Amino acid sequence: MSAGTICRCWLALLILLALTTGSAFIPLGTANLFVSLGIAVTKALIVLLFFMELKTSSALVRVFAAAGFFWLMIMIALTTADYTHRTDQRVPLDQVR
Amino acid sequence: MAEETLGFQYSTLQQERETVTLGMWAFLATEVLFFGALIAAYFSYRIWFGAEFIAAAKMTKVALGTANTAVLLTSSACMAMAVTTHEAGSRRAPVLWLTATALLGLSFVVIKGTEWFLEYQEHLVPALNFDLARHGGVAEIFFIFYFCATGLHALHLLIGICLVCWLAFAIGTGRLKPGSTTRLIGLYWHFVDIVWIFLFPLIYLAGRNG
Amino acid sequence: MHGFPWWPPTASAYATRVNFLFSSLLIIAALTVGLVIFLLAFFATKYRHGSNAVRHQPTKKTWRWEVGWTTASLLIFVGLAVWGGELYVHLYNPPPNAMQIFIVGKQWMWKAQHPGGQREIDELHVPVDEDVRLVMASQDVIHSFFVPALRIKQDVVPGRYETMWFRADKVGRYHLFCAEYCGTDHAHMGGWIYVMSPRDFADWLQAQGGQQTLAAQGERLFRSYGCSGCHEPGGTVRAPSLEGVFGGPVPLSDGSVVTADEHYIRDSILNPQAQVAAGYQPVMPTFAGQISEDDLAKLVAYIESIGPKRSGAR
Amino acid sequence: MHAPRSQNYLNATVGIRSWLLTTDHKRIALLYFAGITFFFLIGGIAATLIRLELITPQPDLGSPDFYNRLFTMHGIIMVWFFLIPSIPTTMGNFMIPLMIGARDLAFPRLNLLSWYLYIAGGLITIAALLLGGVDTGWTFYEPYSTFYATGYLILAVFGIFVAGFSSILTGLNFIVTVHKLRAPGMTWYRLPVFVWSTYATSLILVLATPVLAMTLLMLLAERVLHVGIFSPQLGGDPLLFQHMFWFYSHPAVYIMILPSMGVISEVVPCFSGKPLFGYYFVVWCSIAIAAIGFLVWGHHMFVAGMSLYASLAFSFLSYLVAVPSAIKVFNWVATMHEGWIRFDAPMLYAFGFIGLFTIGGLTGLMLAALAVDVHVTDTYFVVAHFHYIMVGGAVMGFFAGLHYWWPKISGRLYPDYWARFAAILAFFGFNLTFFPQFILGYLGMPRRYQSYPPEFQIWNVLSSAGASILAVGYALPLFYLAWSILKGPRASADPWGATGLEWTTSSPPPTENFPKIPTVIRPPYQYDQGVPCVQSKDG
Repeated sequence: MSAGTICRCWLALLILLALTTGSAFIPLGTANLFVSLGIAVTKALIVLLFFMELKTSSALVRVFAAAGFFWLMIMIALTTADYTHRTDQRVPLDQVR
Repeated sequence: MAEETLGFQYSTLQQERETVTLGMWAFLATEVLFFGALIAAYFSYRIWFGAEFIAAAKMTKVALGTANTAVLLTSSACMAMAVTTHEAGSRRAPVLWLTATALLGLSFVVIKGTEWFLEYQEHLVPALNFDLARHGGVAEIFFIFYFCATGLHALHLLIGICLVCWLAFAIGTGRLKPGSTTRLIGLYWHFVDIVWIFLFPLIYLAGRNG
Repeated sequence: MHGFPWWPPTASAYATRVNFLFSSLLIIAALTVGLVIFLLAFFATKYRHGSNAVRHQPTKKTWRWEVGWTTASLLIFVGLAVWGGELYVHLYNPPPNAMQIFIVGKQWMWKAQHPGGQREIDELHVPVDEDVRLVMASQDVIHSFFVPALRIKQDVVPGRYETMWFRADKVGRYHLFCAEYCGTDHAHMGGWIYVMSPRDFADWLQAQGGQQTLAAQGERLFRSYGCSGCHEPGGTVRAPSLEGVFGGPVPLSDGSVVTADEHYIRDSILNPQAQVAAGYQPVMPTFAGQISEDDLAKLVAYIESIGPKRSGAR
Repeated sequence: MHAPRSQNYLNATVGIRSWLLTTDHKRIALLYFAGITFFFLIGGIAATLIRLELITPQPDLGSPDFYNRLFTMHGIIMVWFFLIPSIPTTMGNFMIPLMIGARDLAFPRLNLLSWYLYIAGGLITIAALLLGGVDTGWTFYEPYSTFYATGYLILAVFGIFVAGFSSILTGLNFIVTVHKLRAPGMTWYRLPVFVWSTYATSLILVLATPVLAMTLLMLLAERVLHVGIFSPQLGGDPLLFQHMFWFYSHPAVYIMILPSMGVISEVVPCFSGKPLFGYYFVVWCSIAIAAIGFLVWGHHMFVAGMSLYASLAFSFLSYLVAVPSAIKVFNWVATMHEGWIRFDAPMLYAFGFIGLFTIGGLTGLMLAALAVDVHVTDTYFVVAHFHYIMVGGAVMGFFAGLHYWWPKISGRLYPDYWARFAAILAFFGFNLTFFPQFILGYLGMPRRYQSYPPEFQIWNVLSSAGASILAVGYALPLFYLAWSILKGPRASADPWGATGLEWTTSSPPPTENFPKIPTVIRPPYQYDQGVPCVQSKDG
């Protein structure tokens, strides 16, 4: 990996950081979450592909790198699927302290 | 992690190199799920509590958080430079880049500590001095998540700083020839960076839009 | 000893349907186990080492068998999932005019409050052939309200209401258990459900003495906690009137709409800032920590009683 | 170079240091054997006391708190310190390098570290249990575990946390080893099914255990700091704890059963003298079980207050995961068709496994049917079901593997007569112990009850009687295997006439496993008319 690539990646990361922080203050409703998560995924991809050299790694290493994220998606998707469909309401129990 | 002597269970250096790389990635997959469990809990509660939970996130220090993100991203770039220059056979350059990485890592911890201190002054630390009457229970849950996530991340970063310092020392004294070790520690460092990349929008940017 | 009991009493139409599903599953399971054991025994005998049974060359086309039994299992399994799910959905759709009983679980007892204000502990008296809906809360840890004869069970999670309904169709005395481990006397947290004929039930209600109805007790609390100061006409602070609210939609200040059910009423008492009715200020203080589960149930019953008239007898 | 027969991994070096500091996967496997046996004994003693207590409807042996501590101890020890490490760390550790033609695992020192973490975690947990015990049950449900439980919960949970890292490192080691250290010619489809299923197990170990670690950390934070994360005092949701706990603990069931399925897939072809029927299907079913196993955890929460739609989805997914298990059973049975079946002890255990696992799996289907689950969940029906899987399945598989590979591990033969007797005894004892519990469950007897209504007594008495037979069945191997080490006849390299690389090296194997790394030329399980064809050639 050349010093130039690293430098370009670094600049891209900082620009994305500025973008994500800026976008957070624009009122877009729930879209804000998805914008900021989208930018986070982009940043993570830059780090993964270039800094962590996945771009030049074997397919096997890439599968290993993806596996953790894939299983995490399963966990988040199925857990939140429960919460988005709950019909009852949350109520605090009597304050213990 | 011997560099020049081949482990008896391997037949080629290439095989050893690929094996340890794979091992590191498998370890990182574990770490993804470790932090991921916390993030899954975050999303569940974000849905469960709705606006109250997001409102609590507004009490975090977005300016310090953004600065810290920049610091950590820069440290990752330095780490990448260290790996590249070390593999090119240089001895001085990687030591300098590693020193920069460690210093940036340390400044991240210092900024983080400042944030924690400010939050302490605002009575936002659960179990220590959280002002339940002022901020409410949901905010306390958010801050429990916040301290768990940033605390564990800082712990990982401290381990990383120790590894980087050791690495700089070993390369500087000439005990470590170019090989897998630098790359593996680099992978770990970048991973800690990625965790922060995801924690940043979830902690600092939630609820800034209104 | 009590002989060999092998089937629990069945005291509702729903329980009969569960029996039918379970029996069908049993038959499928028994057939499958029988087939596997028969094949094992048959092969083990016929093809034992040293027997001179004919062996052909190894079969090459194994995939036909594989596709066959994969498809067969898949189809049967999907059918069973749909069947089990259909019955389960039934549990989540209580009939509209069920008699409503509040249940509070605590370490280690079940407390019940009837609409007429009658209270009992570790026992529950209900009339036969009438829909009964239980609204359950826990004061401490997770408990689970389990009546084997009715084939129903529901965990009671602290911090919210859980509901469950049944319609017993056989007079008798049935076990009531706590099925979720809850500490030292978990095994003793239970008692009996008495399913009674309408007349016996009326007598029993009578014998419990002339308490005020649950709603009337709730009304008294409504005044003693000061709710009426704001929520009734002429109050010092502008707050929504609660008459006719129950069961209907409530527009909230954040634009969403919720149904004013038990959950919402309870939530609004304990955590009023969370869901503020549209057009009102979030000025109501929280009552968390000041009202017990028993009193909450009474308040909910009162607000329900001043809701729109429910059709039919309660 | 011809090493003398007596030179092998057991006597290559001597002294306690040479064992405690060894990096040889075979010696580490033996260290694990010692640990596993110890914890199985402790868990077994707890089980014995539980069954003794339940003979009568009243409390007999002690207070309710004593009983609560007893079943908690039984669960914690058996799940985390026996079942989860049982086959992978012992037979997996010993056999994987031998079966793939490698000299060791990829990271031998990490392997030793895993053992120390396992022992450290185990001792910490035992200490907690001896100091005063834990009364939460092995599931640690919130909010009971944080604000209501008494006892040494923090210490016990910390011990499990430490042992979790042992699991992760073991899984990581296996995955990397299988990927990178296979002998020349050992393609993926020439791997024995045991290697495949241990690989699938390792995937779960690596991907699920960290979630448990985080869940336990949050539990500890909650208990130590007295703040509510999952408990409702601040508005938290106890069900989130259950989600996170079962995301690990349901796949953990597959951690227990998959390696056993692998063992059975070795034993059945060997003693049928036939190739495994549907090798590709069995292999991919292992992977499918590991993958789909992550999607079904919600079936532990059908009555817990989860949303209706989540319940329906989880029920459907639970049926899906049963398909690959069913396929495996059919394939094992089909393997015996037109075989040359021998009835040595490992095969008897395999017969037992297939029967008991089938019953366990089918009752699992009943539990996945939502309306039935509402009635029988948290009753003895569930207890019986998971014992059929974990004891009838996993432990039977453990003994099948132990008897199958014992000559390779120890270099000695055991008395086959006694081994068959123990297998049959364990099978009958097991069924007598756990079948009555299905009936108890449908009758409505809840689990974790020290005292129960008197009409349930007869089935409990039968169950306890069966447990005493089962105990004898499990204790017998201890004696005749110990005898075989001292007095047993020496084993040849391949006493069963089995294929597989592990049988091409001497018994016990030399420290470096193979004098020369073999080249593999055939798929596994190449038997012709009951006689093995050679799977590899030297050089």
